[in-house]
Amino acid sequence: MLEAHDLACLKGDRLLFRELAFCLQAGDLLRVAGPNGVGKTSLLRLVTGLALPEAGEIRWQGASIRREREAFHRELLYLGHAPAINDLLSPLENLRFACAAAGDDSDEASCTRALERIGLADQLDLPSRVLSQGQRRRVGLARLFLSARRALWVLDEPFTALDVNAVADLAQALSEHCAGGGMVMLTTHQDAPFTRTPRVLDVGAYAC
Amino acid sequence: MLEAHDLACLKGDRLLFRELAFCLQAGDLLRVAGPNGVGKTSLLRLVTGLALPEAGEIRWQGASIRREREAFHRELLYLGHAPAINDLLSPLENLRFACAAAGDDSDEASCTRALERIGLADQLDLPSRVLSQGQRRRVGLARLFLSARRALWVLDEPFTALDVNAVADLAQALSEHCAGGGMVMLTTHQDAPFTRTPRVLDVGAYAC
Amino acid sequence: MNAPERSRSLFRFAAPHNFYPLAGRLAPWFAAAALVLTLAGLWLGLFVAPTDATQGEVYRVIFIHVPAAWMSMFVYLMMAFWSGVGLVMNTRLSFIMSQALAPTGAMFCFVALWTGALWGKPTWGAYWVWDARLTSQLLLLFLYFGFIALTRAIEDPRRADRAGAIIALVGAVNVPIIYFSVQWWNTLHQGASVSVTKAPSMATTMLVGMLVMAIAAWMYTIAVVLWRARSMILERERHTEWVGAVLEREMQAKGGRA
Amino acid sequence: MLSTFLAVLRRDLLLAWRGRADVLVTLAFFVIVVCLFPFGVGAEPNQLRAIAPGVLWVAALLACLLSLHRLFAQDYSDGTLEQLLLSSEPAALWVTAKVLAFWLSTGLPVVAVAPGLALLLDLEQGALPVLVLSLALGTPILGLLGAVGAALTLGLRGGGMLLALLVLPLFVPVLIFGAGAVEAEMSGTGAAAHLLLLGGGLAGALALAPWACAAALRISTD
Amino acid sequence: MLSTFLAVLRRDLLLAWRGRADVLVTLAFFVIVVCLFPFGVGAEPNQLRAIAPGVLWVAALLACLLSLHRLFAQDYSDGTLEQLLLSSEPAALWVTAKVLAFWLSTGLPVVAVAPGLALLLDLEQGALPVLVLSLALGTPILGLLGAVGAALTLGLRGGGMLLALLVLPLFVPVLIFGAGAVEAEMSGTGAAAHLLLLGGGLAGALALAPWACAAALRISTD
Amino acid sequence: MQWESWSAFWNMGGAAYFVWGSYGLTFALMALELVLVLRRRKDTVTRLLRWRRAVGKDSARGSAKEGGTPVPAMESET
Ligand code: HEM
Ligand SMILES: Nc1ncnc2c1ncn2[C@@H]1O[C@H](COP(=O)(O)OP(=O)(O)OP(=O)(O)O)[C@@H](O)[C@H]1O
Ligand SMILES: Nc1ncnc2c1ncn2[C@@H]1O[C@H](COP(=O)(O)OP(=O)(O)OP(=O)(O)O)[C@@H](O)[C@H]1O
Ligand SMILES: [Mg+2]
Ligand SMILES: [Mg+2]
Repeated sequence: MLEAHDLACLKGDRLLFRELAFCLQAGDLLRVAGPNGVGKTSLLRLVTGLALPEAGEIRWQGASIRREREAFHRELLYLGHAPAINDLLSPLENLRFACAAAGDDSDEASCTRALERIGLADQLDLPSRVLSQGQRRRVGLARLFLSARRALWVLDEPFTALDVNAVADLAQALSEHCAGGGMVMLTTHQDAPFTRTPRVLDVGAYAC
Repeated sequence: MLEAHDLACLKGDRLLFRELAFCLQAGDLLRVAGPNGVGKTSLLRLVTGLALPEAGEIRWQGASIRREREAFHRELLYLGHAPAINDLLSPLENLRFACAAAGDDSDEASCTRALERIGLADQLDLPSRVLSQGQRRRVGLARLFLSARRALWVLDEPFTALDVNAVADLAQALSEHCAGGGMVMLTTHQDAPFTRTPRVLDVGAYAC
Repeated sequence: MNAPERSRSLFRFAAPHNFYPLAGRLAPWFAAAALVLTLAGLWLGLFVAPTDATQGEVYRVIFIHVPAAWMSMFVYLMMAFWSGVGLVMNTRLSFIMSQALAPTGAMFCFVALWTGALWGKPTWGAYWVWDARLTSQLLLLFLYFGFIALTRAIEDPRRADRAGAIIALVGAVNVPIIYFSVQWWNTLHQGASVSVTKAPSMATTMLVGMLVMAIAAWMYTIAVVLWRARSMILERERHTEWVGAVLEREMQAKGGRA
Repeated sequence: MLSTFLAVLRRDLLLAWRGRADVLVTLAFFVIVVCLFPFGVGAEPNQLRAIAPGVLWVAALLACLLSLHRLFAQDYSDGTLEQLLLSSEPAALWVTAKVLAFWLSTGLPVVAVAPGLALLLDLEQGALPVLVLSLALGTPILGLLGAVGAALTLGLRGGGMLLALLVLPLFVPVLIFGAGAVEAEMSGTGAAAHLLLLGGGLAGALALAPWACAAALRISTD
Repeated sequence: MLSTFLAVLRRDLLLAWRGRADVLVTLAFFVIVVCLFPFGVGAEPNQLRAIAPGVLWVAALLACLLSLHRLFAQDYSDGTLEQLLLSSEPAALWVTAKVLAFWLSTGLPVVAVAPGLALLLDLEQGALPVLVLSLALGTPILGLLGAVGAALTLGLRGGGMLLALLVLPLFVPVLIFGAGAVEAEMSGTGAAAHLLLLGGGLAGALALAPWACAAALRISTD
Repeated sequence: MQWESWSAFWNMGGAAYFVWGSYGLTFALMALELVLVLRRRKDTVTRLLRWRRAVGKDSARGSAKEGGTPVPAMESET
């Protein structure tokens, strides 16, 4: 279970939000909503522990994520704006490294399957530099299919640049993860065909 | 009038499309469609003259754009994936430079108005580095409100990262440009509320 | 793709599909000529030419040193020439030629440096001195490396062609400047304490041997460049039908032999 | 025509001012390289004086070289370069503006601090004006030639280093005449000939390099 | 534990191999800087021999320094660094792997070609083994210290140059002992003391720098 | 003929190291270049043959797939 209490985030001299609190249970799909610049990305980075809140605390299974960082990170999958794709490596190499570095064990076959599943069967061995925007995005997202054991997925605008079929496919995968007892927290400005309508956390409501 | 004849585009080993042809009249809104990686961005870059086609020709008002490059570029506004925003400059400075470099004369007041119109009234003087994704996008798009005199707008995924209101607003602006006799050519995977449904050019139909 | 249009033009052999078989037919002849001339040159240089009065036997390095030094400079000029032709006429074959020349030129440049260094140790007492001619040769090697590194680093062949052409031309403009500046720099500093000794009256056998070796180097270069260009053409034109036909034939030839 | 030139010049100078940390750091690099030498070769004054012009010029050249990659890199990656190429003005024009702004923000400061460092290396005072003049004529040439290299290597993997490889052979004549001028002055031969050659080189580079650079930029963004 | 180390090491070596142009070009830079010196200071053999150890060491240091910025830059901008920091292994571990890969792909080649260049500057042959040994001990220290600097300056504006400014003072002792070792050998004093000090420095840097670097990375990605 | 014996020839008046070092490296490099060039041609041919086969196979597989990703082109239309 992920809980956030009384979070505040300060950027420059602007307090983006304060007293923001939410709680995520197994099976929850939470959509962080709000207009551009309201602080969605900032909130997600607080939740992953990559940035520190101005006030408040975030707990994972009851323990502060700052204190139990490693245990928390073992359960966390974060995909931010930057897709973590090296231009010189092929999609397959990128994916294998991403998994190995995160500590997921995954062999070539399962990585290949994940990439084929996400529609990159023909691009397995191209250098990632030449991929189209949507294809780059997909390489990053392929990790989702290899990280089912990680309970918490935090995704920043995962649907960007994806075509309609890919959006539907991804929404499906997210819904399945939740159905399997996982938790998903994401931002997006697009509508996506989730099987269950997600809970919405409107950051604008906590803005100052 | 913009015409393309018999275009082919080769990337590495792969011929993305061939014998692609289309024609854009004053008042047309053309949406280039197709799944990820089909070659939409590549097509747009051919049309702007930034890349050279493997075969075929593009004509503006009857003259090849390679021969009459300067005249064509005076009538063209292209906004690609990269937003052409310098991180150190404020949105206002970025916009003024973009206009000046393109040869549009625009004073501080009109630039400020364009930025306010697009919802950056509070961010006029922040360094662009700290803007959110959607806000960066908007800085680039603000040029649209200062380029009405340019007949042809070519936009690569302009709706990316924008929130719902901004999408509606932009669709409105594009429709107005067309209504005023301009031409718009864009790619997008999202639905946008245009006042008139755009013509669709499916690149997939020309794929090999 | 534009093959038919090109074949109608004046430069019939500038079309890769005409050049490819021509190169294939000519290259072995040049290679054979190179072999024969090299053997003749070696015989002249190592067995016929007399011992040098001042230098003894070391001078026999000259039979490869000088041809290599000449080649390295000619090849750079050829490279720049083809680059210019390519930029002006937009013929792909010109770019291919200039890129096919580069490795051979760099090789000869290195050979000139290496043999010069080995020659310098017994005659000057050091493998290297910062003499004008030596130095400009070293810079020429760097110009070659720059060209090769740039064209290799760019994956898109069209971009690689034209970027390489620009750097080759800029380099060619600079080669004379480099040569004269280096010469001036060196003479300003230390006068004539070191200079490349010229055999006062070169024995005719020596001269002939050197010329024969120089022509052999020419033949070798032409053969190697033609062969290299053939591979490059195949790669570049792999989308065309004529390459398909060529490959078919290759496969049948291989199958036939197997 | 002139408006694009001025817009680009103004913006690049503004950017240099915003990122003045960069400019200071180029300078600091220059200073540090010069100061490293006494550590490397030992602090013998006579030896230092003999190698001073060379060390100063090599350091200035390296400082220039290492800031070259940022001449177009930022504009390339954020798309500004595309936009400039879509402008209807001749590209050689705004390329010149960019190089000018670059020189004003990197070359000029180096020229300005060089005399101070020369004193540190115990260069004789009579040679200082020649040092400054040779740097003032030479560094713009480096900028112009370097711009061509920077344009050609845009977005390539080995970018910065490849750039170094491409342009260093071209920089050698400038280095020879620049350092040569100072040494000629010290040895009493007079530096006029060297300085004239540098001036001629500058004129030539100014006439040719912007066009080559513009062509290279079009190639690199294809 | 070891698996992250190996994964990072393998990937970075693979990347170095893919971008082997980079590696070659670092080398070329080293070679060219060494070759520039004669142009600057004149071609007198005695003078060249006297400054040879210093020039070689300064050039090696610069070559190292200038490739340092790409130690983390790419991973930072494409988000890989964030992902590595989210891994549950201690960061010092994979930092060490990254530095090791970096040294193997830049330091080692420099060490390998140094003797050849030394001959170009007419260094006496007896001093070559000491030169190689001092570089082999010294360049990893440069890599380790430099990694801390690279981590601290990640994503800052003056990046590359600021890095130079930060780490050069730290590099000076390495330079002094490294060039000193060669000079001591040439003057007949014997290089053992210098080399021992370099070895000690390497052990110390290996023990401390990865932790400092890991902390710096966390700060830079905040 | 300049030489009294083969050993005198190989000795080159004491300059064997320099002369044979030059000739040896030169001919080694030329031979290496020749081998590389000829092998490159063979490699190119086999690689292109494999490529064409792969492309051909791909197009069969691709058309079987439902409107999926576009298929690499095999040859141009000339
Ligand atoms: C690394 C060392 C050396 C380099 C890079 C080098 C370079 C060159 C070059 C570029 C040329 C052709 C120049 C021209 O035709 O104008 C040349 C010619 C020649 N070199 Fe060297 N050289 C080196 C060492 C030596 C040494 C040590 C000797 C003999 C003591 C030597 C003797 C000659 C001779 C006799 C020629 C022919 C001169 C002529 O045809 O005018 N070189 N060398
Ligand atoms: N130094 C600063 N001073 C003032 N405001 C700042 C500063 N740094 C960041 N901000 C503001 O903080 C906000 C950052 O928002 P964030 O990136 O979290 O937005 P977001 O909700 O993800 O938006 P988007 O939908 O556009 O991605 C922006 O509005 C930005 O203008
Ligand atoms: N060197 C190459 N070899 C093979 N395929 C390549 C090469 N370079 C690019 N491609 C392919 O060309 C296509 C480029 O497509 P482009 O960027 O135009 O797509 P797009 O239609 O804009 O897609 P998106 O919707 O994802 O933005 C991609 O499918 C890419 O995989
Ligand atoms: Mg955001
Ligand atoms: Mg696209």
